[in-house]
Amino acid sequence: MEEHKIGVYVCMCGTNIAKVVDCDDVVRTASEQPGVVCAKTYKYMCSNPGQEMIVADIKEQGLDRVVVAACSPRMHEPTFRKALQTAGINPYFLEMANIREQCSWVHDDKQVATEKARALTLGAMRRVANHQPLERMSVEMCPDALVIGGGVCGMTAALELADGGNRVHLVERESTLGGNVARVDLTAPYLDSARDLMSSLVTRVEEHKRVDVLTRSQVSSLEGFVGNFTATVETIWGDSASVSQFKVGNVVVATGYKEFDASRVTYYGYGKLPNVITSFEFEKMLRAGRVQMKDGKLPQYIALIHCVGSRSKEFHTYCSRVCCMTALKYAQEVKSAIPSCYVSDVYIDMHAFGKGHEDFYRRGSEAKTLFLMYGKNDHPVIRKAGPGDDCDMLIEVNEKLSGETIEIPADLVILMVGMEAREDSEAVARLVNISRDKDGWFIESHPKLDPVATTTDGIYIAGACAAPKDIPDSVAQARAAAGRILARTIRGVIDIDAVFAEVTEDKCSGCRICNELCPYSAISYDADKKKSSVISALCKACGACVAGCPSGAIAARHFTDAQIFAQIEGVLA
Amino acid sequence: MSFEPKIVGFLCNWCSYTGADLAGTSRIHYAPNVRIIRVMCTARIDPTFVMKALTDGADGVLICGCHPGDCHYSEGNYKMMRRYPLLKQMLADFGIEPARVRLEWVSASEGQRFADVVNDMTQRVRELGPSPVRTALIQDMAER
Amino acid sequence: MAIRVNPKLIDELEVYGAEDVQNCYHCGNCSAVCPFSENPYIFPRRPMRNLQMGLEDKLKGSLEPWLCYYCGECSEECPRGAEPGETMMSLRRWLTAKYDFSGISRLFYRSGKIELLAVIGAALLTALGFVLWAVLRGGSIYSYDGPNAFLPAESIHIFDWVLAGVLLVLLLTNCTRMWWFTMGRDKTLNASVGLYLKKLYALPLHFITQKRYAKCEKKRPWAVHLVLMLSYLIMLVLIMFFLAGMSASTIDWRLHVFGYIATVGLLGTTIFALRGRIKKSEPLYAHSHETDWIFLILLIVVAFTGILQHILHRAGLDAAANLVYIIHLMGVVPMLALEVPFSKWSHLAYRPLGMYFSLVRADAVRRVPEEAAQPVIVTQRVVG
Amino acid sequence: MADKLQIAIYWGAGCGGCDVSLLDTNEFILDVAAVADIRLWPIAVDGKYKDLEAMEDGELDLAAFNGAVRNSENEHIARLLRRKSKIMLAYGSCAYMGGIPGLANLTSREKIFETAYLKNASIEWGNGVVPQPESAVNGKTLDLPRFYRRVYRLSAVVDVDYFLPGCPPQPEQVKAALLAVVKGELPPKGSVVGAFEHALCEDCPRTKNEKKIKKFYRPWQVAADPDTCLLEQGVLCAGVATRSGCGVRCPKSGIPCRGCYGPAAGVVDQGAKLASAIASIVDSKDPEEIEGILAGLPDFTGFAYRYGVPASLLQRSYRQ
Repeated sequence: MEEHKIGVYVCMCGTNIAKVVDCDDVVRTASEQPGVVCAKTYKYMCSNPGQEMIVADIKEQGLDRVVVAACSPRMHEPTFRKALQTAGINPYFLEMANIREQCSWVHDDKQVATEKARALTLGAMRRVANHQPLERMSVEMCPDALVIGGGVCGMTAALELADGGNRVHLVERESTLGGNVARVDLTAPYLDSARDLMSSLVTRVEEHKRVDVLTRSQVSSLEGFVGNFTATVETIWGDSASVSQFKVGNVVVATGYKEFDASRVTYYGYGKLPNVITSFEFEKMLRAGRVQMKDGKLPQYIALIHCVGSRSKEFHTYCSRVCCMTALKYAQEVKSAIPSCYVSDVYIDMHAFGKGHEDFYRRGSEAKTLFLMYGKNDHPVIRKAGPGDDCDMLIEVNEKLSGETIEIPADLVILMVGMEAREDSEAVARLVNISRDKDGWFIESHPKLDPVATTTDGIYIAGACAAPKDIPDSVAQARAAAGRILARTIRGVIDIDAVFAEVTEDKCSGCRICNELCPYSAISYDADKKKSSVISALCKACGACVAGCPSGAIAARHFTDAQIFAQIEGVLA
Repeated sequence: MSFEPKIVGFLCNWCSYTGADLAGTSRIHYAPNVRIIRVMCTARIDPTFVMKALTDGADGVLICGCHPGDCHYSEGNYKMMRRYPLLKQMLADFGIEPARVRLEWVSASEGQRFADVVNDMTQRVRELGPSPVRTALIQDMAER
Repeated sequence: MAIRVNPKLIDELEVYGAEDVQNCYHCGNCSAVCPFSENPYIFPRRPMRNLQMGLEDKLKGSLEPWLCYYCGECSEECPRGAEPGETMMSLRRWLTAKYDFSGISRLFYRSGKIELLAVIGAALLTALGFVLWAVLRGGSIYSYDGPNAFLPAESIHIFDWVLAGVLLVLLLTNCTRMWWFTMGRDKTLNASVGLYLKKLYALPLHFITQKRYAKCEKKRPWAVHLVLMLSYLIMLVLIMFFLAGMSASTIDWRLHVFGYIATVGLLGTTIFALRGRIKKSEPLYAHSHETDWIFLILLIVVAFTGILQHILHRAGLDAAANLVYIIHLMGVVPMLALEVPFSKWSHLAYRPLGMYFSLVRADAVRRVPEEAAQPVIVTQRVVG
Repeated sequence: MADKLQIAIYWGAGCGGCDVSLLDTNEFILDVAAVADIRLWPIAVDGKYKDLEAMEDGELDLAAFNGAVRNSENEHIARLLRRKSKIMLAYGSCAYMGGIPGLANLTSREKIFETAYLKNASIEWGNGVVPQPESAVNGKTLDLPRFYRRVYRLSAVVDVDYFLPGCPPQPEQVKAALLAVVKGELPPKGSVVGAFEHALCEDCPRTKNEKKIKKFYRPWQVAADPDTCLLEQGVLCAGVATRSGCGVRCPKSGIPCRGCYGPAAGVVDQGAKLASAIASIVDSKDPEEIEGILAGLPDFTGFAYRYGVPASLLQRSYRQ
């Protein structure tokens, strides 16, 4: 193996790494390794000065391989690859050692952590010596986009894209656009009508000449890769169905959420007690302008119960984020509908984090809403009231603010049901090849720095399909996703990662073991030559064929046997 | 001091490596014995890697991938799932204790689970003691 | 057993002056700054919570309102403008109404007009009564004292004693009800007679010194209140025992000096209070219920006419003196007859009693097993 | 005589098949004899170790060593030959990878002695004699070669210039190799000669399709279609992971490849690779079912490493 000039850069990440790992020691051991020209530590390697230092060293000392021992490569690999590029060497001559997430943040014994950091860095050094120069390829980027879901989020994304000049296919499963927001009366905290909000949006979408709306439709397949997807959509016409197919460059998944099924909660008597209803059923009443009990009487007492299906071990542990403000909205809508009506608001915590929310809470309390706090694992219990009582039901609560066990009179109980992932989220995830978290929400490529992209290039997620969100957040994400897509389609071409599998033709014996292994059918077999080959644009570099090839004829670029062997030797040296 | 095993961990980029990062960002502390090597998918993991690690002095090898059905490449982890029993069989025939090699499913959201797996595996390998491979190969040399 | 919430109570209390209680979100600042809030009497937060939830029975049984002197610090510290001080004041009014068996006090508090009419009515009746009585027994408007005095001191003296007796009965009845609500009916207490006697000292002590009030950071309200209190006491003693000497034509300095001091005290403090309520200078003056006004006005009228008729008599203008005396009585009678048992003035009995009971209760509670004791709530609203 | 090639042929731990394979070159061997002096060939030519020891270093042009290194004698001669010869050729799969004798590495020396000398039906009971390096016989000490704890491939003991795979190597390949030496047209040191880079399938006439396996069969369990890939038919065939050069003899005659030519060029561990490939195409996503299907591969390790345990990464058993 030819000699290399390796530069090793150990990041202290402020104190994040330095407080546990003895960075100087790592540098010392690194600099003793053959081929190491320079080894340095720095406070923040990812900062501009940090990168400039690397660039300078590459130029001045003619480094041709770089190891950065810092945070997870999932965080900053692109950053440092760019640095190498600026310095004029191939970006793939970089290898990172993850000594933060997988070392300094998870260990406290300084000596042991330092030893591990040394090993990881050594592994990276041995590996990088085997790196080969790789070139990114670029392919045509189809400007058209596919938006799945015709709710407030999907429509916004579609409009943004269409206004940007791209053709958009908007696919909606239902017969009408609008999604969940269309089921809502007023919106919190400014109490303006959701109906007005939606109708204007829907008309704009339907009239837009670059948006082609497909209602009663579902995407049945999505083939290809970023910039070159082929989508197949099935549309139901009464009892017949038609199939349309079109090419798109990017996809926005805005499939939204479904409300928690209150009948899963036994103790609130939903379905048994006639006057226990869900928030969405109440929205129906409000939209109809008739707040009433089952028997048509006007309720004198209304109780709102928060966190139904949310923030509990048995159902969902997360907070659905919109219910608190919705409950306050009900309190105020009820007061204006039936001034004589008393509203009790039974919550675990009042989450009023958003813009204008605290004021909204204040208005709620000024409207004489009786706020009562129950314990997370000590839910209220509803029972039918006796003949003597002036109410239909009684809710027993261990009220935390007073420490009293109280019972609240109620004629109408509204269960603030949370949000959950749609049943078909798994199918959608498979369709567009993205992953889901334990609750079924789609996973973003980075929760903080890249919240609308996914691990599959060209697939974006926006709105409540990724996690519970209110309208402003969903709209913001919709526009963000659209923005990302517009920014990429402007160039007309798209760079494809240089990491993929390739077949060394004269080593391939044509045994065809690999053919079956590729999930993207990226391997084609040439019957005349009796050889298999990889269509690099389709390849996603999983390496199944590489490990599967019995004659070592397939190499995974940037994950070659040699590179991995070297890393194994390194971490164990 | 007690024996501290060296364990090589092959983690898939999308679930388990991310899960390990999550353990980091959540500051979940665990045993420092695992040296992680990132592969794009468990499907890339060739039994050769495991044997290589053992001959190079690893006392154990941990393989982590997405849960079946959640693979980023939709089916990659099934390839590993199929190779694993055969690999274990071969290692057994070479007289290597089964507990030294382990396949676990760890998703991107299971930082805690990753920590638990590492702790548990480290403990088991610690109980087994050092891997015989390296020392035996050196003895062989001495014999001649 | 769960206690039934009554969301309507908060509306009822509004009439008594508690207008902002619903704004409270239980941060507990009020109870933290209050110099009087200490285990087992945590307030204003707890009473406010009970009020929000409409736990009427608990409120009726609570002594906390009487332990509060309305220095107003809680209201100043409250981040939500929930006016805890005023809420405590309103609770005192509400409790006064609850203690009163006759329901009169409830009427007064619920409508200032009714009280005003009652006062006016009583005043006119008094005037009519005395004038008729004087005329019938042939008293001369031109003579203030002597054999045919228009309103001879000795008869007024008798009248005073009768009135005092009646008032005492009324007031004591209400005090007994207070005891029953706050102490008697509470089965968890085992307060022996011995304990009641042991703590009895508190009653006169607080009644006379107002020493608790001195614990407030602001001293002035306490001073004012003390002066008013003592002046009134002096005046009461003079009138009940030395009326003859007071209205005698010769000045007896050993007696009159007290009269003058008391008068100055009464006039000064009432003027100060009125001024305060008009300018809303102090938090405790910020909100004025009708009953507050009526009380002060009566007080100042009585004090003023009291000294005025004395001066006129000294000046030898007996006729004028008699007229003013009538007006004086027109103030005194309703003030005593209505304010003492049924309205604001009743607190002169309820507050010391409250403190007395609270001491007894604290000991009694300490003696009963833990689980029966009231829990101390320190929960605060968690802001998400 | 100096212009003639000086050749030595030796057998270590082997079966003699390699020597026979030389004779299989038929009259070609006479041509060899014409151009070369065979200085040592225990199976065919008379010669003593002392003659070998007497030679000058590098006196030989070619030493073809077949068989593995099992004992001290094998190693001693291997070292001698290395010293005396310009070219050291590992002849056949045993010298190249350890071969069939190498399978002994999956058990232990003690077990072997036990089976061979103690618990063997064909031996006289009770005398319990196992070979000793030294034994006293009426006053004198006899010594035997030391039986090593394990088997080694030739290259583990001495520096080898070329490797000629095969069990045994095919005559055509042998000729080609010898001719190359004669002509002096030698590939770079360390090359595998007399074989190709690619795997067997390329030269296998059977048609191949995409592979998915629901059930494995032993060769005798199915009447395999002669024209399609045996592996597709569930018959375990090592061809996919084996270097081509044999002329596809076994599959052509209906027998699955056993892998005697060793791994394809660039593959580190033949058995591991074979395992990886075979398992990958098992047609199931259910752990139990997978186990079940793989259970159709009895002694897979023995099969996958039939010719190469000492050449594998793990090299030997570690059972205590």
